[in-house]
Amino acid sequence: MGKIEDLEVINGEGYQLTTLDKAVALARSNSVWPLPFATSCCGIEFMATMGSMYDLSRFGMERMSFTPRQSDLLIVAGTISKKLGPVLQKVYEQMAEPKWVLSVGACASSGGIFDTYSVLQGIDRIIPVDVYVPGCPPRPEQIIDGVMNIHRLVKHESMRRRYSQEYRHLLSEYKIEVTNAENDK
Amino acid sequence: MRHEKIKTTVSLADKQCMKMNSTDNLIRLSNGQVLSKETIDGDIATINFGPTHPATHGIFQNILTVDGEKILNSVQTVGYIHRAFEKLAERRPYNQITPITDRLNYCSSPINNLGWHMTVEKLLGVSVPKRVDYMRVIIMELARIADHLICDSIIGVDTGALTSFFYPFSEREKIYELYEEMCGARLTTNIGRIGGFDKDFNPVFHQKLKEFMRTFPAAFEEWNGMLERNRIFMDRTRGAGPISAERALAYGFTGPNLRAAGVDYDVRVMHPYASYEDFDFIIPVGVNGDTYDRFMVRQEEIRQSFRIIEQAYNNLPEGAFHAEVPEFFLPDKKDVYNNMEALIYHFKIIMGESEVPVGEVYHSVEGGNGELGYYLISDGGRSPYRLQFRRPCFIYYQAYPEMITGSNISDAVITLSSINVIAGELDA
Amino acid sequence: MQKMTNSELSQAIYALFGERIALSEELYDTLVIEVAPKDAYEIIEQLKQDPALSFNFLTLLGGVHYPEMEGRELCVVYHLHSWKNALRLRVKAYLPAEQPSIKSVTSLFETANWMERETYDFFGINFEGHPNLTRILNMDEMDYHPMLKQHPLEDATREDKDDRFFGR
Amino acid sequence: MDTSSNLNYLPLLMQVAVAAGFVIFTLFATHLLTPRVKSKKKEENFECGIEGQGNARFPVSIRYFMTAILFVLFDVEVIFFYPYAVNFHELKLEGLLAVVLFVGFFLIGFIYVRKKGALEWEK
Repeated sequence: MGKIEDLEVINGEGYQLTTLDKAVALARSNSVWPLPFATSCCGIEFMATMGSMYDLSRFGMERMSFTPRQSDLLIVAGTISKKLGPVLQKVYEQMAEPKWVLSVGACASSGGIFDTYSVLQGIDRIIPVDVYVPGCPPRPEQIIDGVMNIHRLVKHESMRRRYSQEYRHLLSEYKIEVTNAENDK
Repeated sequence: MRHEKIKTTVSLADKQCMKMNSTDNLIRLSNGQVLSKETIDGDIATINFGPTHPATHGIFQNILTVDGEKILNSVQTVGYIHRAFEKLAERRPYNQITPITDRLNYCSSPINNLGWHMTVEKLLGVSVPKRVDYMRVIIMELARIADHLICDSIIGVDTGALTSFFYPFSEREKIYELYEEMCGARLTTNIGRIGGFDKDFNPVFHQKLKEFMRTFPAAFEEWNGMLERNRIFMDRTRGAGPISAERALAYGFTGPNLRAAGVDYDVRVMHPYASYEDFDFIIPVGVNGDTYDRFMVRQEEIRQSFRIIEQAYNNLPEGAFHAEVPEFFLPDKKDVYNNMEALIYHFKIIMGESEVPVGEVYHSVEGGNGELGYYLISDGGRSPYRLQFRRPCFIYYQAYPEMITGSNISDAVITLSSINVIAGELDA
Repeated sequence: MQKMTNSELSQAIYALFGERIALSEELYDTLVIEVAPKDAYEIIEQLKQDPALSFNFLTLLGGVHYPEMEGRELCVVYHLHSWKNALRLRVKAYLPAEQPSIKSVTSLFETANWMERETYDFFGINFEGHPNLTRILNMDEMDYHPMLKQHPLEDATREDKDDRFFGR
Repeated sequence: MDTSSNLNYLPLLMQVAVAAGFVIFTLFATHLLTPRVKSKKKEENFECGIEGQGNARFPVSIRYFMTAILFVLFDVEVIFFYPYAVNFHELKLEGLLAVVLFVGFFLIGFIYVRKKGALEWEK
């Protein structure tokens, strides 16, 4: 959870001083809008995670958005075949920055037990992935732990990261050619 | 005078749509755009009911040609999560194919597992003791309840009743706990072994099953009462995506979708397996095969499955929980250390080298969506020579364009969730 | 009415088709008949229309690849099911590997449409008269038919599982 | 003009300032805070993941527009009931007459629309 204590803050009586970076990052980490790219068995386990028993919306993930335009976190749950590769790439590229990718399940992370001619052996071949959740399918607690890792990433990300050199290098590695210059707004 | 026909710049969807059956009404414009006649003279739109879409609950694609809200034609593309199950099954030994089968219809995976075990038992010519049959019936009927719970709650979600998703899901979690007691997994269960079960029902399973049987009817009726006589739900679902009995038969429908169209075909009754003939249960049959009938047939089947579980649990016979199938059933550790055959069998099972007689067999069970069949050809080697799955979702999803042509887009959404197409089973 | 047994069924089929049935045997309580590919269509049509047999339901249609059998490498298997007599029948038609083609039964059973497309996708068997014989499960750009025995299971372009480490 | 009258407009002014201020602040804040990474594929419209075909600017069927505009019409009509409902007693009979007349015109319009079949969805 977004505890205030572990940010470098100056605590006064009834107020806190922190950098804008930290405040915005904290706000973002508690209101991530996921895009559930649920294809197969992990999708049903993701439904169980959203169900009332494990309830992902306790962590600010209430609103599932199925358009990449309004989502920050791409949750890829299930097998991605080669036929689905371009679709996933397009959905990822059309998401607004800053964006994160959570790869749920062995199939999404590495092709899982389906080492066959038609399955993409892991989605990190076509899109950069931030957190991998092992399991086939992972239990809802594991998925929530993956989401917690994403929240930790979001909370400690500086606002300059998306303009940094290595992020641009990462994008070019995945053949995403960026058209705007280094840091024009 | 109808407003003057404006030259629309709409072009058809991508090459899948070009494969519409009547290619004679395509006109190629000067700028290379290909238009169908209707597009030019009417306000025909092409909407992509595509891979990532909240309403498809899975990964398949429909290119709908739409006039306003009315659907004129739908071109389907499937195979987006084709994982080559049949090729994979030719590489794995027999007892390792069970984890593949429970990823076919992952909403009710125990039915797939036990169906596969029965197929191999039929090939081996093994007859299992009565207790195993009753245990199998209990687990398969639990899986059927779980499958129908998901399908009917998704129909509720698509007609706007999101709470109708949360109520049955808590029941489904109880069924998950029962599976966990039996095999440790929630969804992809890999339950049982060829020839029976690896362990008997432990006391926690008995206690949880009794608890489930005590609380489930009330919780189910409460959820059912929300939807069944709900005015909005009935108006939305009655008459949505109808299919007649003849067309359903021609399209190879089986299971709840066929029974909703009025044909009472059920594999458990026509070819009883796992001693289903000992239980009495009725086969609910619909009248006009629309979404409301499919919903009601599934609700009634949940009640019938519950009755079967009660009968099976109340007179669960004593006896061994597995048959004498040494080449597939792991001997106990003390046998493995003491006598030679058990050690050899132990080694063979772990290395997957157990011999299987040559032959071919077709066995089918009543899955969550219809007749789930296994056509197994074995040449005696360590893995099947050819294993073909009869996947009900793949077979009846062909009828989807015919069911939605002429209806609105919102009807198409409910029809899709009411026929309960599971992507994993569709493109195995 | 009394349900028909397998033996009565085989006699009825012999009476109906006689020599066109190459082989008929009973495997695990299901009657299996082998027919020549060119007259598979009429046999299935007659089986469907015959009032006494009435095989009105095509349960499954699929292909099998036997690379070692000369001239009969590819086999198309039809599983018919007669609900009147609760009997199953398996009709097999063997095709050579060069130009495997057989008449499509889509006009008899709508359900055969996708099953034939899948068999074409997996084995390359051409079904004449099929409305839209294209690949259904695999990518359209795939050039080979994956279920044939000579093709490997794994994807040829993967480089993560280095054969040296897996002892292959 | 005595000052007391425009004093009690102050809260209204503050209310408007806060509302407008919030809108402008969020617009500019998001513009400043979010990083911008543009790419060609991102500019294309989203067609459920596959390549888009044609463009979306085409004449949508008239029924959508008809339903929307009729809703706006009758929704605005309802707004006039609020002031009437507040001072319902002072306006006595002629007030009631005016409102009935007002609603009557709309009713005639509604009946005409029903007869013309503008609200039927299927042709």
